This record gives sequence, C-alpha cells and structure tokens, in this order.
Amino acid sequence: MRRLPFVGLVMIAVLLVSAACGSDDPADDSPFVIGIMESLTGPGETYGNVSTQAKLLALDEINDAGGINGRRLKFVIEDSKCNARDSITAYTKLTAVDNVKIILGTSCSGAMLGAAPLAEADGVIMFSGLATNPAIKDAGDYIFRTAISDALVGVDTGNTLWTDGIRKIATITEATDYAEGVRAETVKRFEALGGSVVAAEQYGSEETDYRAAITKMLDAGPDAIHVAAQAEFAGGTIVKQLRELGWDGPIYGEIVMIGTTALDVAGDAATGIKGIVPALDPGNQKANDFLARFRARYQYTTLEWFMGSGYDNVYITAACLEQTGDDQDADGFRDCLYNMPPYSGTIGTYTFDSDGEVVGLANAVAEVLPVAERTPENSGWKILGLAPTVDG
Amino acid sequence: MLLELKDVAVHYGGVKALDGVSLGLDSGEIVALMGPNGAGKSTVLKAIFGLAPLDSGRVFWRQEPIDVLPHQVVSLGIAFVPQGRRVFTQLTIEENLEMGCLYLRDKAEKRRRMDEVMELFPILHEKRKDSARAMSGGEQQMLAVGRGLMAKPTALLLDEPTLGLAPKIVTEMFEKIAEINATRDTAIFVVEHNIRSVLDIAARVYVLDKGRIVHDGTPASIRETDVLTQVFLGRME
Amino acid sequence: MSSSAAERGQEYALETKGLLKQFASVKAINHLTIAVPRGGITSIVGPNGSGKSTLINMLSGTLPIDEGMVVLDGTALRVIKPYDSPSHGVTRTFQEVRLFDQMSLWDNMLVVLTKRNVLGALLERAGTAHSSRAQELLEMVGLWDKRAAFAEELSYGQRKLLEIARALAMDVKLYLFDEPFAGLFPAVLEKVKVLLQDLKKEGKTIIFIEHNMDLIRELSDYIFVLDSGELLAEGEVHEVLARPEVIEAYLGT
Amino acid sequence: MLKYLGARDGRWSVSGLLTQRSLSVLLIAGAVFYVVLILAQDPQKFLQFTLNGIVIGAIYAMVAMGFTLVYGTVWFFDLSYGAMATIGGYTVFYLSGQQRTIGRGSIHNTAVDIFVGALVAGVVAWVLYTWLYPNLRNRFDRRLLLASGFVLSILAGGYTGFLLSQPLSLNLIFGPVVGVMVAILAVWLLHLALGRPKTTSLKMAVAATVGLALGAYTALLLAVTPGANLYLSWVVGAAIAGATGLALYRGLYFYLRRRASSPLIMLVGSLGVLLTLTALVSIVFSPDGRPLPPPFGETPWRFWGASIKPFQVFNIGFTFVVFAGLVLLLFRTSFGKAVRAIGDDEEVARIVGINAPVIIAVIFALGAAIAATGGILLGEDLGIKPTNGLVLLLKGWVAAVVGGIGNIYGAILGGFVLGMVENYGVWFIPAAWKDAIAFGLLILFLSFWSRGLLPRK
Amino acid sequence: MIEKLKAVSPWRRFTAQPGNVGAALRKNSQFLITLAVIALAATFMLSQGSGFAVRVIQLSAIFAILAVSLNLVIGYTGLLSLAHVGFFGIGAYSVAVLTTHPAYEQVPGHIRYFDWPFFAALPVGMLVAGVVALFVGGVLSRFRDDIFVLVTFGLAVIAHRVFLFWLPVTRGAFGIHAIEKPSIFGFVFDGKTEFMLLTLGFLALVVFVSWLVVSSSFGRVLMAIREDEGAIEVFGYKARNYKLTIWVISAMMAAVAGGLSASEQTYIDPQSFVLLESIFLVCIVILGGLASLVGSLLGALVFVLLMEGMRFIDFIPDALVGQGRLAILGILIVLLMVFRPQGLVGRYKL
Repeated sequence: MRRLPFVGLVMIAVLLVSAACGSDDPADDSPFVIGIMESLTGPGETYGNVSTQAKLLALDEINDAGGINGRRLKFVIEDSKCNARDSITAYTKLTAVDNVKIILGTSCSGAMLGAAPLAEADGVIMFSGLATNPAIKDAGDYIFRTAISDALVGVDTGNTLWTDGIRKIATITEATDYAEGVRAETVKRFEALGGSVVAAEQYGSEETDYRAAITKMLDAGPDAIHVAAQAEFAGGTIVKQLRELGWDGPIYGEIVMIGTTALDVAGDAATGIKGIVPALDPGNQKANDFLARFRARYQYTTLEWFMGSGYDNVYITAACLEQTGDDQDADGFRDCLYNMPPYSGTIGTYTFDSDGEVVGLANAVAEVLPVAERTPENSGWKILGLAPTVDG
Repeated sequence: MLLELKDVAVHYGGVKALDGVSLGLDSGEIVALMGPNGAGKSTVLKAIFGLAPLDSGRVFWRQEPIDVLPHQVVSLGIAFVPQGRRVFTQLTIEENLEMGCLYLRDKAEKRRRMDEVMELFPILHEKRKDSARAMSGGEQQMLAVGRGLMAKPTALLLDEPTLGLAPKIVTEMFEKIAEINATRDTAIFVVEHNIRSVLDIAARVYVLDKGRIVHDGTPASIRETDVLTQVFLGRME
Repeated sequence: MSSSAAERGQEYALETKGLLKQFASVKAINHLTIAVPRGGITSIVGPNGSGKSTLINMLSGTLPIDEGMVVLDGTALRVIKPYDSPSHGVTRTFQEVRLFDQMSLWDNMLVVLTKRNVLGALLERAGTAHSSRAQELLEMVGLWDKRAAFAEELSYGQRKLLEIARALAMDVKLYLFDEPFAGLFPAVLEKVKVLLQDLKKEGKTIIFIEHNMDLIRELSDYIFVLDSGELLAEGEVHEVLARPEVIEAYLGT
Repeated sequence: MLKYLGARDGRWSVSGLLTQRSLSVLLIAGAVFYVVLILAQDPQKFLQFTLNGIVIGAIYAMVAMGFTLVYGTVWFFDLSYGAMATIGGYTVFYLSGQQRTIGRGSIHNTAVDIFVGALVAGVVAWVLYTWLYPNLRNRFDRRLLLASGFVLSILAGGYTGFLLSQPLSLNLIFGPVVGVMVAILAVWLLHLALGRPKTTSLKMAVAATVGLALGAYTALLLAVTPGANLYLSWVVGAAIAGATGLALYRGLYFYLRRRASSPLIMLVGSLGVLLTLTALVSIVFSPDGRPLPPPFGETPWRFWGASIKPFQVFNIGFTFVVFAGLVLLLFRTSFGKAVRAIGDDEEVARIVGINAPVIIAVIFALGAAIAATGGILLGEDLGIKPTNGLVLLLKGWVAAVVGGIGNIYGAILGGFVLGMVENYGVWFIPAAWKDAIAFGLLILFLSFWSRGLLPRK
Repeated sequence: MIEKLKAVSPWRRFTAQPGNVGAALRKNSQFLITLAVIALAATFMLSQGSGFAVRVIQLSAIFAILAVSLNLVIGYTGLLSLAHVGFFGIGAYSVAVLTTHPAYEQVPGHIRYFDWPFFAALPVGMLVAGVVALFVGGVLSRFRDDIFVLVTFGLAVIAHRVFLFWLPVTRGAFGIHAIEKPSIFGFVFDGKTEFMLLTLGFLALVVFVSWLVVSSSFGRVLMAIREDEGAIEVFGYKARNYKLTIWVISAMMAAVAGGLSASEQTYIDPQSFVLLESIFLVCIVILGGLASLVGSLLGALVFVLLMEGMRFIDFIPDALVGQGRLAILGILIVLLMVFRPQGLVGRYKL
C-alpha cells in the first residue's frame, strides 16, 4: 500500500531521464555528428571496446588538428550488445533521435545484419571495422566494412592446415555466428582440399567447462584441432584444458585464439598455437605511431589490427566528410567510399569494391611464443608469413 | 506481581490488536485468559515475549521492565508454549527437549531436568529417540509443554494447550497443568477456550474482548456475572 | 444414478470395505469397514491420530486409497480422484479452513457453482446464472454485506461459516465436515448447528468429526469411534458413549 | 508430502505396471544399463569422463551444500547466492594483482577499497552490537561500550581497506592475524586437553607459551612462503563474500522476510539482487572472463590414458572437508541443532531461546562463504566470469534438488550425480547439449522423485 | 512460519484516516498511477521525436502482448513461469522459417524454404507453440511452487539450447535473415508506423481475448487454483485441465508476439531468446500488477521506457550503459518487492 512513494520514484526516474537528454553540448557549433554502434557489452565487448577507444583516439586527433573544414567531429555512441534486437533499437535511436546518417559499426555480424536492412531502406551508411560475416557482402549499397570476410579467413585457414600436412581435424566452435561462420568456411576449404573432419563440437557462450567435448574430440584421433571462439576467455580456457587432457598436437585458430586475454588465460599451454590473422605490418610507420599513441592513452594494446581498423574508419570518414561537407548526405558519402582512391592506413592499403567489401588486405599466419618471450610489443606472437595459397 | 503488563497497546497493520491491556500474574498462581477469537489473547503472550511490537505500555518482570531480546526472555524464567503443538519435527524428542534450555551450559543440569520432564510425561521417555514427527497430537502437545518446562520457568505461558485434543487427553492435560503448578511452584498463565475445565483450576480469570480487558476476577465471580455470555453470545462475529 | 440407488432401497449412503491407508510404517486407516446410514447426521470421534481426518481425506479423494474400496450410492470405487468426488455425491470442508483468500466472498461462492468442464466454463459469462443461489447462501450465513471483501479479511468464525456455505452450495448427498465447530464461540456455533440440522431436514447425509461430547450427543444420530485407524465402536450415540471401552480409550476416566 | 502411489488392488494390470514405483525401477535399470554400455565401449574414455564428472561435480556439490544450508533454514530460494560465488572469485582476482584487464586499465580502485572497508565495518559493527552488546551492556558503561564498538568496527573496516589496497603484501599484513588466530586456537585446544586452567596457573602458562609460539611460527611461515598471498586471498575472498551475504541478509532479506508473505516474493527479490551484483561486477571488471593466477598442482597426472590435475584432486578433497565440517556443525553442536530448529519453526525457536536472527545471519554468511569457496576453486581451475555465478547457482540448485533439497547429504550426492550425468550424457550426442541434458534429466527425475534422492525428513 | 509483523508507515497512518487528502488520493491511486505513467511516457516520447516514440511503442506493444499472456499464467493461475521465452522463440522461429524466401537467403543454409505469407505462417507458429505447450504443460502439471519455477528455468535453458544447436531448422547462431514483412490484400506493412499499428492491433486482440477468458467462469476457477489448488479440486474442477488450457492459450499468445517481433526485425538469432528475457517478462508482470491486464500494459510501457530511457542519461559512461541498465533493473525489482509486491495497479500478491 505504498503507491505514492513508488510513483514518486518512477516519476523521478523518468524526469531524470528527460532532464538528462535535454543537455546536449552547446559549446560545439554545428559539428559533424556521426553515430557509433559497437558491442560495448556482451560476447563481443572486447572488440567493441577497443574499436571504440581507437575511434575516440582518432576523433581527438582530428579535432585537435582543427577538425574537418574547421568543423569539429562528434560521436554519438550506442551499445548494440552483439544481438539483432538491441542493434535495431540502437540504430533507431541514432537515426530517429540524433538524426545521424552515418554510422560506424557495428562489431558483431549478428548486430550488423539486424540493422543493415533498415539502414539500407533508410539510406543510412553503416561502416564497420569488425563485422566479418560473409553475408554482409550482400547486405546492400550503404553497407561497408574494412574487416576481412570470414570467407577469406576460412580459405586461408584451410590452406594453412593443408600445407602443414594435416589431413584430419577436430573442431570445437562457440555457438555464435562469427565462430560458426569461420568454422564453416574453414571446413569447406579443408574438405575441398581433401581433408576430413573427424569430430565437431560446439559450446554455448556461457559455458566454462569444456572437458566433455574435448575428451570426445581427442578420442576421435585428429591430426590437429581447430578452435573457433568468439570470446577470448573461452578460447584460452579451451587451449588450457586441451593441454591438461593430454593433447600436445597442433592447435589452429583465428584472431580470437591469440588475443591478449586468450594467451593470458592459457599461459604456457598456448605456446605454438597457430593463428590465421589479419596483422598490422611491422614495417608500417603509421601503424606503429598509432599503437604508440594508443598505448600512451590507454596503457595497453590488444587486437592491434582491429584497433587499427576502427582508427582508419574514422579517418576515412573524416576524409569523405571533408569531401561532401555534410553529415546528412549519405549518398554522397557512399559514393565517396566507392570511389575512394587506395587508402593507406594502419592496416594496409585498400579500397572498397562494388559490394562495399574491402580489397587489398591479406591474412598472415602467426605463431604464439613461449610465455617468457611474450611482450606487450609483440602481442605474444610472431608472424610466420602470409597465409599460403594452395591450388585446389 | 511476578509478571505484569501495564497499558499495553499493539497494532497489526492498522488494526488494533491490544488496546491498553493491563494484567498480572503472581508467583505460584494459575491465571486464565479467555475471550472470543480475535480478542487478542495470543497477542498478549506475544507481547510478553517481544514478538509483537508494543505501541505503548510496558511489560514488567519482577517489577523490572523487560528490555531483552525475545530469545533472552526464556532465560529470565518465562517459558512460552505456543498454540498448535508446534514442536520441531526434524529433531528427536530428546533434542526437542534440549531446545528448551539451549542457553544452559551445565550438561548435568540439563540431564536432570530432562529426567524430571520425562517423569512427568512418561510417554516422552518411551519415545525419546524418535522423531517428533511420528507422534500423535496429544503427545506433541505434551512434548511442547515439556520443552517449556526444560527452562525451569517461574512463569509458564500456555496458549490453548488443549485445542484439538481428544477429551481424554484434555482431562489429562489439565491434571498435568495443576500438577506442574502444585509440585514445581510454577506460576501458570493459560489462554483457554475450554471454559469449564479452566475455571476449575484457575485462581483468577481475565476476560478479553476486542483488545480490552472486560472482566478480571475469580472463577466464582465469573460464574456469578454474565460477562461470558455477553462476550461470547452477545455479539455475532 | 441417484434414483436407481433409491429404487434399490439402498440403506447406506456410504460404505467402506477393508479401507487401508499407510504412511511409511504407520497404518493410519487399518482395513476399515464401516457403513454410514442414509439421511442422518453421523459423527466420527476418536483420539488424535486415530485416522478421522485421514478417512475424510480418503473419502473426498484428497488422499489416494491404498487398498480396499468405498461404496458411494451403490457404486464401488477403488480410486476416488478429488475432482470426481462431487459426481459421486460428496463434498467436504477442511479442518484448517481453506478458502480462496485473495478472492471476494462473492467469487468464493460463485466459483463452486459454475460449470465444471473447461469449455463450458470458458463460454460462461461471470455469474449471472448462479447469482441468486450465491446470494441466498451468503445471506443464510449472514455474510451478504461483506460480499465484496477478500476472504482473507474475514475473522476466524466468519471463515468457517463461509467454508460451510461454500460446501452447501454443492448440491450433493453426502457432506463431510471436518471439525466444523472447532474454535467457534457459542453464537457462531449455534448458527452452524442450525445449518447442519437444516441440511438433515433436506434429507442429506452428514458426516462430521468432533471432540465436543455435548455437541455430538445433541446433533448426531449415529456414531463411529475410531482408534489407531480401526473401528472401536459404532451405533446409536447414547449407547456407544456409555460403553466402557469407549470411555477408556477416548473419554478418559 | 507423501509419495503418491497409485491405487493397487493386488492384481496385475497395465495401469498397475505403470505405477510410479515400477517406472522408477525401469529408469534406474536404464541408467545402469547405459553406464555399463558406455563402460564396455571404451573403458579409457569412460575413465576420463568419470574424472571430468567428479571434478566438476565436486564444485557443484560445494555450491549445492551452501545453497541447501541456507534454503533449509529460511525456506526460500536465495538467488543472490550465485552472486556470492562471483564475488569470491573476483575478490581473489582483485587481490592477486592482475593488472591486464582489457579496456579498463588498472583494476585497483580506491573506491572499491573504501566500499568494501565500509561493508566490513558495518558488518563488524552489527556483529558486535547484536552479539556482545546485549550481554555486556548491564556490566559496563553503555556509552563506553558503544564507543569502543564503533572504534573497533572502524578499525576493522580500515584494516580491510588497507588489506585490499596492498594486495601484493597480503601475507605480511594478514599473516599476524592468522598467527593470532592460530595462537588462540592452540590455547583453546590445550585448555580443553589440560583441563580447567583455573586450577593451575602453570597449565595456563604452558598453553599460552605453546599458543604464542605456534602463532608466531605461522605468521613467519606465511610471510616467507611463496604463494601464500594467493591462498590468503582465497580466505579473504571467502570472508568478503561471507560479509556480503551477511550484509544482504541484515540489510534486505531481514525486512523483506518480515513483510513478505510468500517465498516467491523473496525469490523475485533475490533475483533483483543477483542481477544488480552481477551487473556491478561486470561494470567494475568487464563482462568478459578473466583468469586467476595459477595455484599449485597445475601439471596433470596421467594414468590409463586419462588425466587429472592435482589441484582438481585437492578440490574434490576440499569439498569433502567442507561436507564433513557441515555435518559435524549441524548434527554434533548445539548451534547445529538450533539451525535445524529454526528450519523447522522459526518463531518457536525464538520462543525457546534461540537467537534466530543472529543464527540466520551466520547461516547466510556461512552459505555465502561456501559459495565463494566454490566460485574461487572453480575460478582457479577454469577462470572467472561475472555470469559464472548464475551458472553455478543453476547447477547448485539442480544438484540440491536432485539430492533432496534441505538435506546436506543430498546436496553432495546431487552434485556428483549432476557432474556424472553431464559427462556420461554426451557420450553419443554432441557435448553442446550438456546443459539441456542436465535440465532434461532434472525434469524427468523430479517427475518421479519430487523430493530428491535423499529427502529431508 | 513466523508471524509477519507488519510495520505501519506514518504515511500509511496518515492516509488511512478519512477526511485527509491522502485518503482521497489512495482511493483513486490506481487511476492516478495509470494517468501519471501515460502522461509521463507521452511527454518523454514526444520530446524525443516521433521516430523514437514509434520504436518505444512498438517495443512496448510486443512486451505488452508477452506480459498479458504471461499474466494469465502468473497472475491469474499462480504459476511463476520462466519458460515463456521459449514460446516467444517458437513463434518467432516458426514465422521466420516459414516466410523466408530463397531469393533473400544470404548464406546458403540448411533450412528448407516455404515462402509463406506472414498471415499464414503466424497461425502455424501459434499452433506449434500450442502443441509444444500442451506437451510441456503435461510434464509441468506435476510441479508446484519453487520446483515449478526451477523446472521452467530448466525449460528456458533447454529452449535456448534447441534454438542454438538445432541447426537444420533454426540455423543456430547464424540466425535467420530476410524474414518477410506482413502483407494483406497487396498492402505491405513495411513502414515502422504501419508495423506499429499492426502490432497494436494484435495487442488489442490479445487483450480482448484475455479479457474474455479472465472474465468468464473459467477465469474465476483459475484464480481459485492460484489460491488453493487442492481445495478447488474437491469441488469437482480438474485443475490440471484448467492449467493446461490457460498454459496453451498463453503460449499461443506469446507465439504471436514472437512472430511479430521476428517480422519486425527481419532477423532473429538465439541471443534474443535467453533466460534473461524471461526474467524481464516476469519483472514486467510484477511491475504492472498481478492479475491485472491494464497493469501488464503499463508495466510494459514503464519497463521499455526505463530500459530505453537510460540511453539518454549522459552521466552513465557509454560503455557501462548495458550493465548499468541491468543493475538499475535489479535495484528496481528489489525496491518493488520491498515496497509494492502487488505492482503498480495490482491488487494481488504473489
């Protein structure tokens, strides 16, 4: 029977909310406003966070350098939570409330595919540095990405496995679209080359005990194990448990498997894992400068390529805004991207094809170093070289 | 007075359960409290134990106000046997009895008291290792009273000790109450609906109605006046 | 069904044959065989734990029958499901009053008057067809004025009355009352007495459990004395209550 | 509630065959057959699966024991219990000085230190106020008591905050406390062994000397042993979770229980606590998983093609130690009897002189500490995650129900059964269905034994 | 169990006295709360522009359908179910699987194409949910109270696992893309506003059917089951049948919400059907008020506003918004249980 205090509470909450939203920054006069949608929480939070931080770094650099045509750049950041529904809500908020026409993001393919049809229909640019699902290729005219499609990663992984002399693999895959996609593409390539999959296990994102699955996989007698994880923690734990349960053969994976947290979790168990990753070129001065600035600002680096990808996205955006001069002109922005001359950024030199896919980037094979040799500078692994190509 | 309530008032969620109740219990006497359902009888007992929050008034024990926590009241020498044969069904009969004087450290004393109680209620001795769940209602009520006696109380508060018991057990129970009072020099405050039997053993009677004491006197005075008729028959609930 | 039973001149409203209920090692009802005469008030007495409530629970289907059978209205039943008991002509009250607490008195009455099958109940709009009967019963127990209140707001005596009224709303032949007078004070008690006697006048059979000997002598025609799940004595009230073994086991000296 | 047996009339019939009892016999026979089948198929793999089941089952059993302890006393499902496991794990994480947390910078945070210090101060203050104050207030000056209690609790809170802010020298700061505790324990044990010290001051002196020596030696040992920091951080983790559990009871459940009429209200309320605490942990430490520093026994033992880590063996052993401790506590001490009495009827327990609110508070603290122990041991084995609490809670809940809710023997049995089922169940089907199997089995199981394997009487 | 000592606040004492202003307020409080919530919601949404309002109303309407259907089970029948997210998912997946068209398929996958219109797929989804509910309900009818909650907990986990791992039908973590928008007589509900109107239409239908159900004799029996299942059985009602019926009806309503949300998003994945969603739903039902249809509507509105409104709070760091919302929701639940277990406009307690 305490209605009124409760009503009061609700009223206060709602009032707070309404009051808070009215306080837009008045200091900026007409900045360029673009939206950021990343998975700040949920399974893809590591990627979402580093990408956002890289973007914020780029934003401050651009604004400190005087902005674009004298106008500042401004972000509106939303959390797409790595799922379609929250992504749609975030998208709606960005477009309907903040009137944004250009959105950088998002970090999860599922979230991307949820919002992409709306963006395509509304004529809103979505430009992701992280979403890797092959389906994004066909998502529409307004959808761009600098991330390398899983289809390509899968081919590279399959080739690497084959050239390393592996004929039988067992796979363990996190049940997320990214991990499943990578596995599917890898297996497709591997089987096309003549290899076989002797065991295939999946696990849900919230699990931590993989021993049952691993025991079954080891029992099938594979030459190598391919781990496709979405969360680094899970990837590292799987490697640790694999070693504990007696597996001393080769382990293959993608970027997630050799991320900082994954290596942290796995410790020495991770030594020798091969990861097929997009990697920053150590000879690229731009990349090295960027990493140094990022480390100075945030005291850490991880997943350098994805940081670089997000960083580049902002600069490309700035360049196109400079060209169009209007943050509401999505069509102009789209054309700018399609006609972009080869852009030389931290992750390489690249352009966009007619599907909005990035062209000009390639994957490398990395091998994890022993714990003693891992440093923040080398991220814990060394590049063996570009991923091999196999005719088949 | 051994135990005394002065002007006690208790609210339960906006409803007045007790409204300025004053009553007392002298050492060694049996006092009965009667009244219709909802008159507040159980609340009186709960107020003594601090289980019902007092709006006003105080409870005095040997002329001192009781200001200890509910669980410490028993160590003052007041034991309370609540309504409805509430024994600990998870525990054996021995453990149930032990619960009655948990605060006591002296094991020999505990043993002695337990023997005394078992002497009073032989059935408890017979089944002492059994779980209290397996007992009949009458036996459970005896166990509950026995548990109260384990504290060696100066005042024993009984809430409807014969409710739902068979006539034979009821008779036995009243005999035991009289015996406890006589042999152990325990003052007994009993809430009872069994008017006839209780008037036989009580020294004084309080009649409670709508949270107020409406009569206070000897059983004889009750029999003379028509207060019970008024209280019980005079109003439809 | 009822007419056929009447035609056969059935003299018992209820029979049990070798009824058994076992809780772990205790036989709460031990191969009990009784026959309750039709159209009167029968009381069941016995010490605590003698199986009185268990018997009522078995007859109304609240507890399943372990062994033996129950003959209701000439039909032998080995299994009684609680929801079938009204169709066998049985209804009951509970020792600890069980009302629908967060429902109004009005709903408490109506709920036992409406259609039993799911589809029928779905299509039946609230109340209209049964409101006169509900009103009649509520007025009978003097709770009409409180019809909009929640059952949980009633006092103990009123709750007992409402429960009895709810049982009366069931148009059956056999009423089982589990301690209907327990904890009631004279005015309410008189009222319940009248309700029971009226019911008897209508030709219904009533079985009730009670400890109070005065009430039993006053109300009942026939009596069963149970002890440890077995039948100790049965017969006319005054005769039975005078028997020494009954006095020994139950009434005490 | 009694087992619901169908009516039997002594004759065989289809419905007679399909009674609950015969179905449950079939079910058991099927389970045994299944286990024998998989054993015959591949004994080595079977051994590995069995070990996996025991290892994870031990954690489930641990969580289930604490859960059932709390449930059997207060009779509501305390969902915030899961968060206690999380808090335990993350306290160890916080204390063990892991600096590399993605995107969140350093995890050492003065605000957290102050908050936990305040929490501990509050808990100590309450303990002193409810336990010592009522007993001492008639003997000493009340204002003096209150003031010294206040100072003591502030000191305790400050000490905890200091402890948290100096995680790497935990052994130096915490060592003396452990030493004093060991000394007191030794004196007490000697006091028991030597008889009443009042009679001889010599015995007293011996006891004091031995106690002091032992205490000092322990403190020294802690200060110089490598790895002592980690193990001490386990103790601190369990203690802080215990303090949180106690604070939750005292600050919330106590009032909620007074007002709430239904255990479902408590259930939903504790759900809110679980959501909040998990979210707060995620905010402070990020929602992603984190590793804990490796404990001893990380190199696996291998035999017959199977492997198990010594640390996992320690986990299993520790579960049994906790189990034995709880059994002793519940069935051999008067505290345990009081706990069971409260589980039976709280009001009567208070009437007969049991300090129910305090004992329930202790049970909450104990339950939370056990949950935290489970969370820490699991975290040392597999790493920690904010959502681990919910997962552990669910598994502990299932284990407790399968074993027989409210029964400590049932909890440990249920934990191991659940661990086994999860592993044996995925022999023929993908391991991804592990959780679905666990819950499917739970539902099937509950249909037949709704009160668990070892029902509380 | 211990006697509940109900503390009386001074406020309560003040308002309880007739003649005080408070008494008048208390008398009409339900109406006032309803009015206040709607007024505040409207003000807030309008201040944010119509696009946001449409989105909020759309989300609220979906949640409201779910809450109304769940209220039939929790509020009226007293079965605290966390399994509803499963039926929500079944509806969504049925519509998704049945309406996808091969031309829109982006990853060549495992599912067969049916290419049905939305309005044909939705009834099938309801049917599937109903059949599953009938089966599950048969199992569930064995349980009560705490154990019932636990089992529905388990069912929600199992449902999520099925959505996640039953690849041939659900395509697992990939989700299903290009789900068709409803169209009728050539009119396609492809705009946001049109879709919102469609959802509101379905909401009205669901509320109407629910009202029919609860105001019939059937509804009264359900409440009696909530109060005392054993007692109502003695009066000749087979409680199991009643529970099963309402369970199936409720599941079918949840499937409607699922179908609508699948079509609205055009993309679904198992992430949208996790246990947490069920917890949200239970919170909405309790927030609004048990056994109150209006309460469920209000509850959904308030809940969505709280969750979405938090996006506008500047002082919460962006990275913490998601977890911050969960934390605030948790605190809200606790406060609700402490101060108002019967919800905003409800009359009944759990």
